[in-house]
Amino acid sequence: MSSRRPKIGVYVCHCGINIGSVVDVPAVVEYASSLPGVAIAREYTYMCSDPGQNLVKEDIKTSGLNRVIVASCSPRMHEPTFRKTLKEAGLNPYFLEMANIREQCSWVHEDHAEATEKAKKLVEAAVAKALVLEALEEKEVDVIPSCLVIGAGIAGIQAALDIADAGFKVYVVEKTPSVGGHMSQLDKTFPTLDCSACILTPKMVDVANHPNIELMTYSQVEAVEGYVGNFKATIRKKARYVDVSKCTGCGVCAENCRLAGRIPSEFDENIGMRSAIYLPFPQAVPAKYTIDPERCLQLSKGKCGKEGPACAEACTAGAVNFEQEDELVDIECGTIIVATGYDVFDAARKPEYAWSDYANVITGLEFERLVSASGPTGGKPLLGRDKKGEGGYLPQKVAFIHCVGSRDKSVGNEYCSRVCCMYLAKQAHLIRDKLPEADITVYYMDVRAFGKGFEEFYDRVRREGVRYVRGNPSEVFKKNADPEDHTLIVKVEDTLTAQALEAEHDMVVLGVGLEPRHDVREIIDLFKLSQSTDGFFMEAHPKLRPVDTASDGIFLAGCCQGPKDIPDTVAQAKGAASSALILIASGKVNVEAQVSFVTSSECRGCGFCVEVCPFGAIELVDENRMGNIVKVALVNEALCKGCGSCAAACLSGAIQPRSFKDEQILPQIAVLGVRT
Amino acid sequence: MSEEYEPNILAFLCNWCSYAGADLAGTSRTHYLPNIKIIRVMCSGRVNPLFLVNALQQGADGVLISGCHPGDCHYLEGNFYARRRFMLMRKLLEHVGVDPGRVNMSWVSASEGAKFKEVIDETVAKAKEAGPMDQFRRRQLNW
Amino acid sequence: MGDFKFAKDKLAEVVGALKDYEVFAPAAVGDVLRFKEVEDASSVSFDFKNTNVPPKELMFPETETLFKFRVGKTDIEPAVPDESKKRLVFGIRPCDAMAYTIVEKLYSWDYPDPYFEKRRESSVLFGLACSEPVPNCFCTSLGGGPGSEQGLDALMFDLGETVYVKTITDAGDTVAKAMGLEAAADAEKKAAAAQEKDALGKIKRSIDTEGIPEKLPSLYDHPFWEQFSDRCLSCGICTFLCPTCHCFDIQDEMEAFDGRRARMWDTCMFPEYTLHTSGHNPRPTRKERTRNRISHKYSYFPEKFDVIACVGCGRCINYCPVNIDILDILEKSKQAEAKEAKTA
Amino acid sequence: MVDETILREKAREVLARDDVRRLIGWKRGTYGYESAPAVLKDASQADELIFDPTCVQNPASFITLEEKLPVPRGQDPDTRKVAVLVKGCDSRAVVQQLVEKAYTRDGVIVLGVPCTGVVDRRKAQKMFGDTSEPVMIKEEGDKFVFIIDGETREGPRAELLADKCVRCRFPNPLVYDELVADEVAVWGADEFADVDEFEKMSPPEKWKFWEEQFSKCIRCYSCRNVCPMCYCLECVVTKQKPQWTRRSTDVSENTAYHIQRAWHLSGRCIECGECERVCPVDIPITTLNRKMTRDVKELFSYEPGVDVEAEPLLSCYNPQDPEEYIM
Repeated sequence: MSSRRPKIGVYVCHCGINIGSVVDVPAVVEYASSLPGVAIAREYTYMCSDPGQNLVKEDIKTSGLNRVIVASCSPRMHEPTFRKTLKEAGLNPYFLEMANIREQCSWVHEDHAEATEKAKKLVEAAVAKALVLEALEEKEVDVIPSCLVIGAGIAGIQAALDIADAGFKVYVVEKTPSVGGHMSQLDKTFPTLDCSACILTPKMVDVANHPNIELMTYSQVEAVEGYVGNFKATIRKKARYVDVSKCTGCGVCAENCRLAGRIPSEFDENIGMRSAIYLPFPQAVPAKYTIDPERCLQLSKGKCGKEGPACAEACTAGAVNFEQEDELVDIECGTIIVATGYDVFDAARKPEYAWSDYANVITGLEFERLVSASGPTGGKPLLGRDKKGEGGYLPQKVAFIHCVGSRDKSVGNEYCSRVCCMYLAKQAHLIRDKLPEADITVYYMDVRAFGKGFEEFYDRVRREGVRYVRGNPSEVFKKNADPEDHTLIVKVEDTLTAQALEAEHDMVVLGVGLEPRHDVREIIDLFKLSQSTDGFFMEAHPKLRPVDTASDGIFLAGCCQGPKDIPDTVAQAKGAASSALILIASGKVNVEAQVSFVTSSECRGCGFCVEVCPFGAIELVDENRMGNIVKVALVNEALCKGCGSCAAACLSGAIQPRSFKDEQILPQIAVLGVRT
Repeated sequence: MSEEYEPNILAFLCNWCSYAGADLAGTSRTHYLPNIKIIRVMCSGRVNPLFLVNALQQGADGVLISGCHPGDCHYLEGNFYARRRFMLMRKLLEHVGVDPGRVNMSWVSASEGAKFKEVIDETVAKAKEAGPMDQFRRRQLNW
Repeated sequence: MGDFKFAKDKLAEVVGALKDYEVFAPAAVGDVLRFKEVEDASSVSFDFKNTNVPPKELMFPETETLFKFRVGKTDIEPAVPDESKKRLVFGIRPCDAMAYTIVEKLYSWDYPDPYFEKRRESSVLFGLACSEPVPNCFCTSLGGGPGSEQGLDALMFDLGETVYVKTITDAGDTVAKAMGLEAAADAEKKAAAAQEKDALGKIKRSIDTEGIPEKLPSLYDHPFWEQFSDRCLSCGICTFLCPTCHCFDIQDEMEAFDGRRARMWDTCMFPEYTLHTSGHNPRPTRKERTRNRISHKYSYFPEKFDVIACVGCGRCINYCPVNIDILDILEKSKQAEAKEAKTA
Repeated sequence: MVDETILREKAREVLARDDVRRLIGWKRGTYGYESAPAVLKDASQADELIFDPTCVQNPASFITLEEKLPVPRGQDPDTRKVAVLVKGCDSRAVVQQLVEKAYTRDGVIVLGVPCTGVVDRRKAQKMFGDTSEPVMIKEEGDKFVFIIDGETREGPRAELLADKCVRCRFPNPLVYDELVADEVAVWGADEFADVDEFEKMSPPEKWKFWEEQFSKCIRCYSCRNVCPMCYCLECVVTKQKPQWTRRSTDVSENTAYHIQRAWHLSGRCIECGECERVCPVDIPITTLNRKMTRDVKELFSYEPGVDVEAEPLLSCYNPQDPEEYIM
């Protein structure tokens, strides 16, 4: 095919009026037909439509075209589409070249004449490159029929269960001692008011018991290498200092811990207390205790009381083991799902709301623990308890503040966190439910009740006597210094009445938003992911590939990709599972065809490329050069991603990325470099 | 320098960030000057600094290399290599008498369509200031 | 032919008098001299020993377009030099003029080369006799000399205040008259003869070429070449600067769709010179290439054209950065025992 | 001072070894101020070796210049070592060649020659004129003493030293198996004043300067071929597919060639100055290289050819690399 004389077909797309209204398409077609090697030049309204594609297929079949240029939208949009078209017509898909005359021409230039001239040049450059395009072979590699799921919140759990239910092996790695994630901390879920724990716990148990799932809690991925279908991951199982095979989860150890009730519980958002040896929460899965090595006296100070560790003493199963060490486990998997979740916005970054100063200013997540039946207060919204958790008062005048750390450029978060409007509405309802007499005010910028049943729920809450005041509070401060007086002043302008208010409340709940995990960088480095401007992981395409990443075989699920509520998270998790399953079930995957190759007769063996390659895809190997043994570079095509950094490092041009070879780029420069 | 002079800029954009950023500028209908012609490469690390020499020889009045922000490279490190290479190539060209304003580099992410326009505007402005780059043009261009 | 003279301070006028000719003379860029078309007659000077780049480029330019083409089109546009205008090469040294007589033999043999021939035919050569040979001059060993007339149309002697011009051909005579030169007297002729004799005495280096052309083929495999080739850089200095080296390569130079086929100086010292498409190279190392350069000049060329392709200008010795000295090679070749060749 | 008897003795020993293929050093030239690189294969040739202020060439260039013939079937390739005599500056080439894996450290025997500077042939020619007889040069304190056609002449060392020697910071070899003489004191310093001076020109002035220089170039590639770092099997400059630079000699192609050459030596040039020395048309080639050397040092705190363990400059990066012009 490639040895034949180039016979190029040029197809210029009108894209409705998107291109045609600015670029003189017939003029571009006429110009294209004058270019060397161009056998056919046509225009069409929508090249990407079936009739458009059929035009190309017909021409390939009847006129023997062996190169195709589509001048239309961005190749990032439709390159795969037209590659498929070529393939279906029996032409190697890499004989396609696209000229981007929409995103980078008709949509950005106003002057019709100039845009037309530019379009001509872009087509000409595409012809120049098409003349030297080569057929590439798409190679298949086997896919190891398994998936590694990072994170065991609801997203990770759902994805893991779906894949496991389909009959394939899943490794679930969770950083904390228990699965469950943020959802397990929630009391009720909006708008249906299902009990969060009730709907989540069965899934948590399933994930632990599923025969196809290997669950690794209190573990972290240490290293990942390989490529789609063939990943190798090293997982660090952190020492729990408790032999999980012996631990029965009875809890005697925790009761006997010398620090029992003296360590703030992360699960309870520091409102409740735990021991140094602990179960994060009663329904934790696995129900195995873990020793916090930073808090445990024995581990951090080397000494626990005069008699030695009380937990070990108390454990009749003999499960406590202070000698336990981290364990490294190597696994192989074909696909990876990243479901690392989110952090809630740190309210201390909005000092005007005084969260750090007053105990009765709390975050939404703290509120969840406060009203949870399994929470530290047994579900009573008690404020102002003493250190032992005794006493306290029930608030009478409760305020909820929207958009804390969301839609707020001053903290660097321009985005909407999507869940706060509804969770605050739900929380207002819960207060109404628990304290029917309470005065409840919600301070909001906008109320976004866009989901199924949201608007109805919002309406219900208002009808329950929750007052919505449109205004973004500027300050929260204490009315007076009296420690017995809990009254807070919320300073706000009611933007509907243009009235400046100083409202009195005795409890303020901050509707904190969702943020990327603070340690997101580690995950990025590990899995070679990219971030969107908001800092969440970037999907391969915001519309059409919302669960894929730029790295083949790695998918996203849940809030690590962006804030979303539980149903959306579950839906995305199912999407990610389905994407992973496509690879796993088919058992084969095409690897990048546009990889680098070495012309070994030109290679001087300096190893510049080896050092530059970010994927370790190149090595120096012995070559017999007419009896003399020399070192030359060799590319592992399965590891190569085709970035081409090697080619720019190579002095002689011996290593080149296919489809982006020097001899394919220079003709483009030759065309586009000329000033018109 | 004639009033009519409209510089020709050749831009090498990485597929994942800057080319996508340019696409976003298009999707957002951000208007910019048509002086710029884009060549897509997979990574800014692919851009051989000698492409610049070639571009200037072919008649480009300025060049732009644009990649992902440091740390965001789709291929992890390509833009770091590119940064080193072009810093040096720029210095070398400057030493030979090529106005440094002709050699530009930027970090434009897939979400920075607006920044892309700013980068183009600035690149064009600098090339305008430097004047037409005729002295390096291939002597045998017009056959 | 005639004997003429002019006052040296009238040099610019003499050169400037020729309206119908394109005049080429040595011009300096820094310390480096090569022949250039004279734009300002007052820049012409006799104050030089010889040009770095020999005037062969006037007949055989470094790069020459043969034809132009466009991809996909079968018609081509040939480029033939327009040499209707007469050219005067002014101040060429006798050795470089003699080199034309050698190269000419090749370019008129077999397929006459229109490019070289046209230029050569339209050129009138006004030589400048040498009074100060450089240390590596050895023209006398090859039948030339500071006052050699081979290939010239006229020979000038810089006698200090006066320049004596001896015309050798009709063309030379015509130009001398067109310059408006006055007749020379015996005094100038005598002074010129004395200067030539003096210059001859200043040529220190020499080689007896007797027997060399016949012997070299017997040394084909001889290891003695390695004494020189081992330090050879494989660069083009010796050949590009040689007035008799005449090899060219033909390459296509292209834009995206348009191009030209051009020929350009090539040298047998580059490994690519003999590199076959298959990857095989019959002259794979510098040994074979060094041998070829010397053998071509001193054996293959005389075998075919009866003349050694060297004029003893000394440039290859002067400019070789690793002191590969052709006289040294020739001397060693004479000492080398042909039978040793088998041991290589 | 290097005692040539000792130098020859050491060379003889090395050449006598069974595992040594050749030794590269210097020998007397055939005329004038020339010396010649010597490639010796037999211990009996050791007496040809010299070391004096004419020994300007960099013998390390000839390690990588060697072309290997195809090995006949059934025979083993010659893997014997190459021995090389190096001055301080030359040794940096060996270091950089090792960094770039041109050969392995145990593939070469390096005899270090501490050096007090060599004479610039062009400067000597200007001062004393030319001759067809070999000239002998000795260093005596701050003078060079010449014997030219049997006559003794003297010239100040400072005026006759090659430019690279004036600012030499590495008179003693940085890598060697053995030194043939005692180390000498460092006399030079390099503040890159010449680069600063050049940079005072405006871009158009610079371009004009180079246009004139590059217009002289005949593309003989001696500057490339002599360079100890230039040993690609196929150089991009002469490559046909693709054709980066055209073989036609005009100011555009010549300029492109010289930029390409200087670019490829960025972070690799070890400042032996051979490129400029060999140029038959006197192009100040090192002016380009020195600019890169200075900038590489300033921007990346990097100096090639001093550390065998170093990573090649452009095959590594620092996340904090400067990027002041990047938009």
